[in-house]
Amino acid sequence: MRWWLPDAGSTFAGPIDALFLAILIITGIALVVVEVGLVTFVIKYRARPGRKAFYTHGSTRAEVIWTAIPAVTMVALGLISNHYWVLIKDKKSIPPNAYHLGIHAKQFEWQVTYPGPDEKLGTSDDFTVRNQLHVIVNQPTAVDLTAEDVIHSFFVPEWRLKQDAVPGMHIMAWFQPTKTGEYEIGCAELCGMGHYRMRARVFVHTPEDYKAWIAQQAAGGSE
Amino acid sequence: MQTQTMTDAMRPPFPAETGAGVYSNKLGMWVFLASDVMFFTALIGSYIVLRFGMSSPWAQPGAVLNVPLTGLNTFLLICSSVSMVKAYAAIADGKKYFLRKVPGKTLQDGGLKFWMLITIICGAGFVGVQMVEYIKLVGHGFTPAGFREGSLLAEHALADPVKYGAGAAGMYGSTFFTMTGFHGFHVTCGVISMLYLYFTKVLPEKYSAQDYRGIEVIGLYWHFVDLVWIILFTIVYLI
Amino acid sequence: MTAVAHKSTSSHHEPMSFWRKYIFSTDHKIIGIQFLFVSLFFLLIGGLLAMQIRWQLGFPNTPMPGGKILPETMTNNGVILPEYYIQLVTMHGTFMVFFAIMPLLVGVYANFLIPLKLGGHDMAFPRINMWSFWLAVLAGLIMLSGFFMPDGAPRAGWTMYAPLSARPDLSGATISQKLWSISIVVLGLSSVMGSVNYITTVINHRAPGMTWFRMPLSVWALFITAILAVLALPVLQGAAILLLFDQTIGTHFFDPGAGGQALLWQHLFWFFGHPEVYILILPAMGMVSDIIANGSRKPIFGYHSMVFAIIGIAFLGWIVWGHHMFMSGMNPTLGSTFMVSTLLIAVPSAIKVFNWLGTMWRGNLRFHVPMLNALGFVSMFTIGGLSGIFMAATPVDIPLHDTQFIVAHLHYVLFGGSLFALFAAIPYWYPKMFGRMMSERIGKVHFVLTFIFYNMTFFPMHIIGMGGQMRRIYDPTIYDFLKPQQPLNVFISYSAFALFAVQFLFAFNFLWSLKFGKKAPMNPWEDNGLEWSLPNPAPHGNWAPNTPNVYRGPYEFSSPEAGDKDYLPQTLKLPTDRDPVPVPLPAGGH
Amino acid sequence: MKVRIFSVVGGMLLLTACSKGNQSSGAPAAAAPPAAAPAAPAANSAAGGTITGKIKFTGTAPRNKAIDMSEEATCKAKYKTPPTEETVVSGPANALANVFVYVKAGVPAGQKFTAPTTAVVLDQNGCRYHPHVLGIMVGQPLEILNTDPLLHNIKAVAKSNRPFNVSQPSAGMKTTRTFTAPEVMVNLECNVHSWMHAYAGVRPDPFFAVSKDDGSFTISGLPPGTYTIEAWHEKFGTQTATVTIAGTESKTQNFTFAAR
Repeated sequence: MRWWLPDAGSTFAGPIDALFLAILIITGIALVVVEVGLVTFVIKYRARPGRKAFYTHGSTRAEVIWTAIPAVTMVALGLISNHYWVLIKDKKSIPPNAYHLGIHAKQFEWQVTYPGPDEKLGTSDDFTVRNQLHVIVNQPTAVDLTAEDVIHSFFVPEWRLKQDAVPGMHIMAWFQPTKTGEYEIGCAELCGMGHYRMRARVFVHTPEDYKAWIAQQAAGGSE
Repeated sequence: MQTQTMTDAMRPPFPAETGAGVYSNKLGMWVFLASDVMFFTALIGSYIVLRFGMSSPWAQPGAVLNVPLTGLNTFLLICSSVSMVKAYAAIADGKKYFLRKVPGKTLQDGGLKFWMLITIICGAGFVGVQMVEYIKLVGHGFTPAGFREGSLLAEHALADPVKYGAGAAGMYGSTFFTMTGFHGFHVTCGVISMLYLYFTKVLPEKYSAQDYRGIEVIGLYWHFVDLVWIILFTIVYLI
Repeated sequence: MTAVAHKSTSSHHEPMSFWRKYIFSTDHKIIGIQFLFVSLFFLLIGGLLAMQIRWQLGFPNTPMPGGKILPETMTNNGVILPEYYIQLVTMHGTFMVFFAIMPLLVGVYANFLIPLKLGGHDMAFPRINMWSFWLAVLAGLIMLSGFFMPDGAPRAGWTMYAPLSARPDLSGATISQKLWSISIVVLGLSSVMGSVNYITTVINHRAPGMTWFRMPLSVWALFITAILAVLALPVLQGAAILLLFDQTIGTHFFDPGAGGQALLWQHLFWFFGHPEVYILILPAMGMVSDIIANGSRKPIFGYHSMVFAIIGIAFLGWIVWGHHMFMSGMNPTLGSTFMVSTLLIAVPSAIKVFNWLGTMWRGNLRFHVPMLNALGFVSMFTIGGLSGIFMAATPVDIPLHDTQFIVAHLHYVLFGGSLFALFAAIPYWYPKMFGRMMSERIGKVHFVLTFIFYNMTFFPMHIIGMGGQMRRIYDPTIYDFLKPQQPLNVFISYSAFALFAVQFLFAFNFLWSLKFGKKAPMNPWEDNGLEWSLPNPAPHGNWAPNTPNVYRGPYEFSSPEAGDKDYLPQTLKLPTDRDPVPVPLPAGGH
Repeated sequence: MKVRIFSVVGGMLLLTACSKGNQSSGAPAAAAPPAAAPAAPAANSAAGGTITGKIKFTGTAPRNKAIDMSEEATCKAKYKTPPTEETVVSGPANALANVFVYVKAGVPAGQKFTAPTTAVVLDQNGCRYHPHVLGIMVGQPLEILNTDPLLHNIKAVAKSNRPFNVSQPSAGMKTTRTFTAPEVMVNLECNVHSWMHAYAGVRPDPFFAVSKDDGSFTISGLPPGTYTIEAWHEKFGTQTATVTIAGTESKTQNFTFAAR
C-alpha cells in the first residue's frame, strides 16, 4: 500500500515532488486554520439561552487581510511553478543532445519507433516495436507523440510524465530517466473500450544493454 | 422562442425598482441576443480557427459560391431591415393603417401593416433565395462533407486545385453549410414570429402609439439577424 | 397599462384545472417544485450508475449483484463489460452535471426563490419558464433513452472529447452519441430560456425598496449564475451542433484527416465548461450564505465583499478554461497564463470561506439541519478548493492530471459543495414549498452519516490518484503500480455503498414529510427574507395584486432595533422607516 | 522455411492439447469441421452431389510474421516455439489451408435454406483466433469464446452486416452473435492485439467449406445444376471454377494459387 507519489524515476520527479510537498504544506495550514476555526466557533458560540449574537456587518481590515494573504501566496506559487513548467514542457528546453524516438498511439497500443543503429529517425534502418519502450538511463530522450485515431495520453507515473497524443498533431515530450529498471506506460485519456488495457512496458537500460538490444532488434529480432 | 416572448408582450410590468429602465420584453430580448451572440461567436470562432489553422488554402471567393446572387440576397435582407425601421416609425406615430393617401404627395403613405408586410416578404424572399442557392450548390456537388465524388465541382477541383481549394474542400463545406444554415434558421424563426404577430396583433390593430412593444422587440431581433448576416457574408463569401 | 395589470394579476386567482395548475403550470413556485422532483429522480439515476462504477473498481471481474438482469451487451453473466463501464462513467457525469446538480440549484431555486425573495408576483415570462422546464425534461428523456439503444449509451466520457465522440466506429456507439448531442442542444435551449427569465426578473421585478445591495446573497449568486449560463450554454450548444453534424451529415470539424482539429472541441467545451463549474457552485454559495447568517443569528460578514467575490469568481471563470487542457498539447505559454488566472480564483474563494467563518464568529449558533449541512458545505468546499491548487500548479498537475485525484477534487466541490448545500436548502425552503417541515431528527442522522461516509468515500481517492490511478479505467489491477493500492479501492467502494444507502434516509424524510411532516409555522427559521411574509405554502401570484415594501437588507439579525427578537424582517416597517417610492416602468416602446 | 511452418502447425496442435475445456476448437485443423459440418445436415435431405478437391499453391509461401507476445505472458506460455501469424498456413506438398471455398452462383435464387442452430465456435486462445477462417450461414449463431484470462475485443468489420464490437475481459466469457446478410468475408479483429485476425464467410446456403491442413475440402448436398465455385484466400486472392453436378455424383475440383 503506497500513500505517496510513485518512486522517483526521472529528473522531473525532484522539483515536482518538492512543489507537491510545498503546496501540501500551504494548503494544509489553510485547511487547519479553517477547520479548527469552524470547530471552535461551533463549540464556543453555540446558542445558549440569554445569549445574543454580536451585531456587526464585518470589518474592512479583516477583508483586506484575507484578500491579500491568499493573493500574494498564489502569485508566488504561480511564479515558482511556471519556472519548472517551462523547464518540463517548453519545446526550447529539450536538451540538444536528446535521443529521439517516435511514439504512435492507436486503439489500443503504443507503437514505438526506434532510430536503429544510425541513431537517426526517418532513415531506412528505423524499426517499430509494439508496446515496448526501451530507453537509456540518464540520457535525455525526446519522443515525438502522434495518434492514429483518437486522443490518447502517454503517462509514466514514475517519471512524472504525462502528455496527450492528439491525432493530427506532432507533440514533443522529453524526459531523462535516472534509474534502470522496468516501468509501465498507461493511457490517461479515455480512448475507447480498451482504454484500461492500453498498457505498455518501459525498459530503462544501461547504454551497453541498449546498444545490444538495438543491434539484436535491427538484426530482425522483431520479425 | 420568439413567439413565446411575443405572447408575453402584453403582460404589464408592475411597480418595481427602477431596474434597467426598459420594460421586460425588451430587456429579455437583449439578454437573449447576448446569448445568441455567444452562439454565433462559437460558430464563427471555430470557422476562423479551422480556416487559418489549415495547411491547404481555401477555395478562392466566387469559385464555388455564387457571390452576385448572394449579394442580391444580402441587399434583400438589408431592405427588410429598413422596412422594419419604417414599420417601427409608423406605429410610433400611431399609423396602424396599410396605405393612405397624403394630400400633396404622389406616393401613398405606408402604415404599420404595409411596412411589416414588406419586411416579412423580404425575409421570406431571403430564405427562398438561400434555399435555391443550396439546391444549386448541392447539385454541383458541394456538400457539407466536401466535393461529391465525380461531381462537376470535383472535376473542376482536379483541374484547378488552387482555385477550388481542393485540399480544404471538406472543411469549406462543413463551415459554409453550418454557419449559413444556422443564420437561415434564425431568419426563418424571425419570419414565422413576424407572421404570427402580423395576424394576431398587427391586423387586429392591437398596437398603438402607446404600446407597440412587440414590434420593437421583434425589430431588435431582426436587426441582429441582419447584422450577423453582414458579418457572415463578408467572411464566408468575400474573404 | 395599470388597468391591464390588474386584470392579468387578478386572473391569478381564478381556480384552475389540475392540468394547468400542476403540469403545464406557469407559476414559478410549481415549476420550481417540478424541477425538484425531476432532478432528484436524475440524481438517483446518477447515484445508481456511480454504485456500478464503484462495484467494478472495487471488485473487478466479479459478477455484480443483479448484474444478470442487464442485457448481454452490458454485462457478461453479471460481470460488467468494459464498454458498459465506459457508458457508466459517461452517463454518471452527464446526468449529475446537466440533469441533477444544475437543475437542482438553478432550475429549482432560481425559479422558486428569485420572485419570492424579491417580492415579485412571478417570473417576467411565465410561459417561457414553463417551456424551459418541459424542454429540460425532454432533454433528460432523450439522454436516458441512450441506454435502450442497441449499442448502449454514449461512451466518450461526459466531456465527449472528439474525435472519439465523433466517430462511431471508434467509440462503438452509433445512435446514442448523436442522442447526446441532440439532448445537450435541447437542454441548452432550456437553460437559456430559464436564464433570460431570471436575469430579466432580477433586474425588473424587484419590489419597491429592494435595491441591488439589499438583495440576499442567494439571489445575487443566482443572478450571476444566470448571466454565466446565458453566455456559456450557447457555446456548448454550438459545439454540440458541430459534433452532431460530424456524426450525421459528414462534416469534418473534429476530423484531423480533413483538416479538422481535435483540440477545437476541448476549447469550445471547456470555454463553456469552466463557467459551468461555477454555475454548479455559485448558487450553493449564495444559499449557504443565507442559511449561515440565519443559523448564526448574525448579519453576513462583509456582505459587499461577498457580492464582489461572486462577481470576481464569475469573471475569472471565463479566463481559466485552459487549465483543463494543460496536458493536451496546447502551447505551454498559454498554460502559464491559464495557471496564473486559475490560481487567482483561490482569492475570491478564500474571501467567501473566511467571511462565512466571520459570520459565525461571536454568533449565537442554532444547529438546525440546514445550518449543519451548510457548515458541512463550508468545511468540504474548503478541502475541494484547496485540492484544486495542486492541479492549478501546472508542474504538479502533470502526475495528477486525469487521475483519481481530480475525481476526488471535483467530488469534493460538487458533492461536498453543491450537494451539501442542497441538503441544507431543501429542508430550509421545504416549508415554503409544501407547508410542512422535514423531520429534524432524521435530518440530523442523515447529515452525520453522510458526512462520515462521504469523507470515507472521496478522501482516499486523493491517495490512489497520487499513486497514479488513471480516470475511467475499467480494471486498475492489471497495472503493477496500481495493484498494491487495490485494498483502498475496495474500502472506497464499501464506503460508497454506505453513502448511497444513507441517502434513502433523506429520500424517506423528503417523501414522508410531504404528508406527515409537522405543519410549518409562518416563519419557521425566524428569517428576514420576504418569502417568510407569505403563508406556507405561498399562494399562486405571491403578494398579487399588491407588492410588499422593503425597508432593509436581508441579514438584520440581532440588530439592536429588533428589540427582544433577534431578527428583523425586510418587510417590517419600523417607526423610523419611510416607504420607498415605487418607480413605474416606462410604458410603450420608449 | 518448411520446417518453420511445420513447427507452427505442431505448436498449434500442441496448443490444443494444453488448452483445457475446448479441445474440439483448439486448433484450426480441428476447428474446420464444426464450421462446415453443421452445413451438411442443413442441406436439403435428398443427398445431392458432392464437390471435393485439394488446394495447393505454386512458388514459395511468404514467411508468416512472428508475433512478439512478451507483453501477454499467459499467451506466450502456450507456445513452445515462437508463435507467428497465420497468413499462409500450408500443409505437406504445398497444400494450402484456411481457404474458404463456396458456391458463388448457381444455387436457384428462390431456394431457402434453414440455418442450423448449432453454433460455430470462434475461440480466442493464446491470443490467436481458432479457427482462423470459418464459414457460417446467415442466421447461424457464432459463439465467440475467450479462453485467455485477459481482455480481447472482437471487432467485426463488415459491409452488408451490421458491424459489432464486443469485448471479453476475462477467461470463459461467451458472446453469441449472428450475421444477417451474406458476406465474403467479414473481417474479425482484436484492437488490443493487433496481430489477431480471423475471417468469416457468411453464406445464405450450406454449400461452403474451409480447406484443412492437407488442402482438402468437401462441399456436399448440392442439388443437380451448374455452379460457380469460388476459393478465397486472405493473401493469395480468389479463384473461380464452374462445376456441373448431375444427380448424386461426386466431382473433384482442385484450385492452385500462385504464392505472392
